[in-house]
Amino acid sequence: MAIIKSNSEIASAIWRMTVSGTPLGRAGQFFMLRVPGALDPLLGRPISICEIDAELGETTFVYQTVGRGTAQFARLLPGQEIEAQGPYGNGFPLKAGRAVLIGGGIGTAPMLQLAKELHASDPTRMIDVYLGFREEAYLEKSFEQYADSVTRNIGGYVVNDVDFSLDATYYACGPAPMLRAAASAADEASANLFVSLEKHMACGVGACLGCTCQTEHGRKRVCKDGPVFDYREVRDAI
Amino acid sequence: MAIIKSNSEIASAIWRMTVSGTPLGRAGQFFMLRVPGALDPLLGRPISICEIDAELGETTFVYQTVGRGTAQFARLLPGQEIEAQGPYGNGFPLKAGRAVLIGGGIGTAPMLQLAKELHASDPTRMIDVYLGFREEAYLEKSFEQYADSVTRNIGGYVVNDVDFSLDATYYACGPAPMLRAAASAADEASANLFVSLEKHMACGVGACLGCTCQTEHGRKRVCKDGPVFDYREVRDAI
Amino acid sequence: MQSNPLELTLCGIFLKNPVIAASGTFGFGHEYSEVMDISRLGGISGKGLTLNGSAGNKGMRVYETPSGMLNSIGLENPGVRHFVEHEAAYMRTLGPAVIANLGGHCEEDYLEGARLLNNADIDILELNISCPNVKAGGMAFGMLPDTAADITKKVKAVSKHPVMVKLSPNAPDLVAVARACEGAGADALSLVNTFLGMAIDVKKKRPVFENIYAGLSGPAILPIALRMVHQVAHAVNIPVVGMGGITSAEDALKFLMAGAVAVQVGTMTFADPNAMLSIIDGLAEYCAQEGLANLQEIVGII
Amino acid sequence: MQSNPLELTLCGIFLKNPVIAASGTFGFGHEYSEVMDISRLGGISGKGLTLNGSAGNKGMRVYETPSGMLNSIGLENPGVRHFVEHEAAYMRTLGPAVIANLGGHCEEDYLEGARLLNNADIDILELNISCPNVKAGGMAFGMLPDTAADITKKVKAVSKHPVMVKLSPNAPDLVAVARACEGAGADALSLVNTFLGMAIDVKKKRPVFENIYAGLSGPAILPIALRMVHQVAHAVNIPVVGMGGITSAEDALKFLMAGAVAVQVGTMTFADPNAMLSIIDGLAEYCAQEGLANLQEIVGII
Ligand SMILES: Cc1cc2nc3c(=O)[nH]c(=O)nc-3n(C[C@H](O)[C@H](O)[C@H](O)COP(=O)(O)OP(=O)(O)OC[C@H]3O[C@@H](n4cnc5c(N)ncnc54)[C@H](O)[C@@H]3O)c2cc1C
Ligand SMILES: Cc1cc2nc3c(=O)[nH]c(=O)nc-3n(C[C@H](O)[C@H](O)[C@H](O)COP(=O)(O)OP(=O)(O)OC[C@H]3O[C@@H](n4cnc5c(N)ncnc54)[C@H](O)[C@@H]3O)c2cc1C
Ligand SMILES: Cc1cc2nc3c(=O)[nH]c(=O)nc-3n(C[C@H](O)[C@H](O)[C@H](O)COP(=O)(O)O)c2cc1C
Ligand SMILES: Cc1cc2nc3c(=O)[nH]c(=O)nc-3n(C[C@H](O)[C@H](O)[C@H](O)COP(=O)(O)O)c2cc1C
Ligand code: FES
Ligand code: FES
Repeated sequence: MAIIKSNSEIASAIWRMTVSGTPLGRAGQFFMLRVPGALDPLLGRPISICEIDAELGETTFVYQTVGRGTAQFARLLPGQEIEAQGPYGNGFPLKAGRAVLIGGGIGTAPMLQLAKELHASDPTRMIDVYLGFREEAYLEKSFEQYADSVTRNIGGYVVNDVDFSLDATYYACGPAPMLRAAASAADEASANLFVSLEKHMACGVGACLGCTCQTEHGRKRVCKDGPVFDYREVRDAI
Repeated sequence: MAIIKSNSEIASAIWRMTVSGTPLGRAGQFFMLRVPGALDPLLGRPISICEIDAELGETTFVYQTVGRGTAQFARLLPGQEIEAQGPYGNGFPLKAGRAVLIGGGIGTAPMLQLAKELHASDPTRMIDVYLGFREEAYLEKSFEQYADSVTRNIGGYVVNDVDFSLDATYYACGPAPMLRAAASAADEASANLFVSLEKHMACGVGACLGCTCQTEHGRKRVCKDGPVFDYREVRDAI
Repeated sequence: MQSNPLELTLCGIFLKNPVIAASGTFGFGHEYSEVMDISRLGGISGKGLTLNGSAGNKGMRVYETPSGMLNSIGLENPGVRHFVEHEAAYMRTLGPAVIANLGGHCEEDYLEGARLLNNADIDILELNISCPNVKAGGMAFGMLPDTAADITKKVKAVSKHPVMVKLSPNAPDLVAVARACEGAGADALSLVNTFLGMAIDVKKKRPVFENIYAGLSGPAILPIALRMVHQVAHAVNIPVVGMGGITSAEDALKFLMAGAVAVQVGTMTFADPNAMLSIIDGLAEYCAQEGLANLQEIVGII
Repeated sequence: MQSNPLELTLCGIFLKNPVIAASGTFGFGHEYSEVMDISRLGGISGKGLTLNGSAGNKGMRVYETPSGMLNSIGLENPGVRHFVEHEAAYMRTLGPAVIANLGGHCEEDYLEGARLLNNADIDILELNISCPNVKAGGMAFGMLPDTAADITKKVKAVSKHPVMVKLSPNAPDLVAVARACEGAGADALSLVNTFLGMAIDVKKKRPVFENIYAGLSGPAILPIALRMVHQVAHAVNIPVVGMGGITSAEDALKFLMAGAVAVQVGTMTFADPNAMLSIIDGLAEYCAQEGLANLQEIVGII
């Protein structure tokens, strides 16, 4: 059981929650979060790791209140418990060299820990971050400590801002249309792109087959074999 | 929607919660308490008014954690919301003259507000309070400001401590065996006794007929026509 | 003048909106009139009546289950005569359409009850052949197409009110029962009544209910009820009133899209007395957002 | 030496406790073996197999409902051959009794699947004639007593393993189906599979699932499942394995008291991977508290 350290709204309907008492994961992995005891909402909600503070043993999530489960998270106060099962999923591969991170909306969240890990693993590496928001930016400042550039787009298409012709690894997380646009751009430029996919999940560990998708290498489970895939493998599933 | 002002454990598995923002009721009435939003637990839990602070507009409940609903209440923190529908039920009649209050276990809770009201309506009136607990006493001190005597019984039969031959009105709330003992004693002494009954409830307002009982005057609903009855009326239902 | 996009006609009766208090969860209106504005409802279906009234079942009567509840009220009610003399006129003053829910233990009960109700100023007779909590009759009439059709036909023959037959989700072949009732002249169908369920008190090593089984309602059953309403609405040409676990305007829209012209709300009212009013508000908002002249446009679109 | 009060024999197979992972919710054990001590389970029923395997259904596959979930996996599985060659031996290493769950689209699928499974080191064949999510076959075999008995008899004739038939709560007359399977030689029965339900995406004005209907499981269905297990256990003389919404030791005890010799747990494992271990601990505590030499003493006491 994790203990909530802080939980507050950082932008309209966007909340940041920090918890202690969970194992630490890595960028791109997620936890199934669940309010303890209640049978409704019943299932955990997959929420990505946004930032890990290994020293304090704390994990931060940033989540958007879209339905009953996330609305319930927003009512929790520091000191209360939350069930955090995980970390689950494969996480982002930390490829050597330059990195370009693209986050759309709440897809920004996992990019922060990714930036942190990329920077930590090689502080000399170039990191460019592109963030797209519909109306209001968040988390942007936090990227500055790790990134060489942070470009923000509000109301437009963030993928259009990105130069895919660099000798770099591209990482993207965001809504499906954004990922599809990134995939097309990567195709054209023959870029290396990793995407983090979203599917409705029940178990989060690969047992229920609720989140499978068709890939180049047969059916895969987004929760267990992903959520991060080389975009070429999952082109039809995006 | 009520706002929780405080919520803490005052004895083992016994919690006191103070809320603001509900209409004020009177002794013997109850609220249906419910954690907002969740569909499970679904129904409100009937919890008696333990104390009203009319000036602050606050109502205090004292509840025992026995199942999922009350366990969930115990996890709430000050500042959070709780749905409090009510006040429902008839409440205790404030009869003139001497009063003897008998509370068993968590049945002690409604007796406190009753003592307060009896005292306020006639500060010269004699009030004797008898409280029975299985292992650990609570709320006892709070009675002292209103009562002329407070007698406590731990582990025994509180009804045995009471002299039913006084020229007084007797009020009792507690587990069924205690109420039955009080009824027998009242029979023998021809005493006037009001009892507060408990039944599983769904609506709390008299609509579902989930809590009806057979009385001398036909079927009555504990939530709406009670929970307080002249014991003679509900002898077979105790 | 702008017309009200929520209004509809059900069995020739005007309803100002499609939200009806479900039978057995709203008494005859007295109790909730003290805690909410019940005049805003589209209709009220009164507590299930039996010819001679009943004290209902002994023992535990309501028991919460995950997102639902079991009840074994057993049709506690003051009898049809009392209703005709004392309750019907009161219900008429409230504003919403008045629906009398009639149960019975045998055919003659139903028919005599229906005859007596001819003397009451009600809008619709809801023929309850689906109560799982009474020993004789009740659900038994609703289990098979033949018996359901038979009682429907006979009640139709004596009743001057439109007859809406309330179906049981426990029927082996619900669609066949629905079609049979339609064939027998039912003016409308309502579904679902409660699902036969069970609770056990592990500490006492005993069933919670004296009748062992009881009726399950509430949000827990919504997915099954919605499927049944969808099946039935697609199988008959008379109006269907849907219910089972509705908690919100969104839930109500699901039933409408599945083919119900109106909905009833029961258990959720216990949890939140204002739930039906929120649903009505939500439906009005939906019409405004979607630019619907009348909500009935979405009925059965799925 | 103190014997283990939780142990039992099911179809001649030793189970160290009556808690079995439900088919389709536990894969073949790999995944949960990484997050919990699965060796402690009484048994594991593997993902439903079909002769040639399947990619399962398109579109949305899981959808939460109040205290429950709908699934439309559609028996995605690697096929019986793959199971026999790659999974059965692995499952044997885990410790719990090994149950293979076999679905099918037609009779020959079932029979060939059963024949192939004769080559696998499994303890029990769970004959799944109750999957609501496949178009051909699946639940169709479990709806009527005759078809259920027929396939049971034929599978029994070819299988060398004990056959436990998994029943559908959607059968019009579940008790008749149960009796028919018993008559056809079933060694045990398991129930319930999921209830046919429906979800609608109001925003998209579309059913959530491509198959329109899907299967409801989880705590929401417990009261109905418990009633069905009680009915079936009282109607047959072969062992019954009960399931449907079990979340806790107390829930498991309800099913045992209602007549099930063992239970399966599905959906709750998704919500809390450790739920089955807590249930096993709770059952052991119960035996200690109640002074039961063996938990089976309470089976069917209600
Ligand atoms: C791997 C992964 C990582 C995610 N990381 C984050 C994150 O860091 N921050 C964040 O805000 N959101 C994230 N999401 C999306 C988040 O899981 C959903 O927004 C959330 O489950 C919605 O729950 P709800 O009860 O509020 O909404 P409801 O719509 O009421 O949920 C009903 C059901 O649908 C499921 N569901 C609804 N939307 C989604 C969705 N987009 N993806 C998966 N399941 C969904 C819920 O889990 C639940 O079972 C992630 C999703 C995945 C798959
Ligand atoms: C008029 C009235 C006043 C009450 N006042 C108080 C009070 O001031 N303090 C207090 O601690 N308790 C009080 N109770 C009892 C309290 O309502 C129950 O303990 C509580 O509902 C248990 O809920 P649960 O979810 O924790 O338990 P669970 O056992 O999980 O509840 C399951 C269901 O059973 C019902 N239930 C269980 N026990 C009771 C019971 N004894 N009476 C009625 N329903 C029950 C619940 O409401 C719920 O619907 C009162 C009961 C009534 C009828
Ligand atoms: C306490 C209770 C009493 C009920 N009594 C009746 C009744 O008298 N007649 C009837 O037709 N249905 C009765 N029902 C069934 C409801 O009208 C409704 O069909 C069912 O509860 C499903 O709707 P819901 O999930 O919104 O509650 C009763 C339900 C409950 C919970
Ligand atoms: C995602 C999912 C997949 C399932 N797949 C199968 C299956 O392959 N074979 C089968 O017999 N039952 C299957 N079931 C049904 C379960 O085994 C079980 O009968 C049902 O879920 C009720 O139990 P529960 O409420 O504990 O989940 C599945 C259930 C779920 C939720
Ligand atoms: S969520 Fe269960 S397999 Fe992915
Ligand atoms: S709780 Fe509904 S009538 Fe009393």
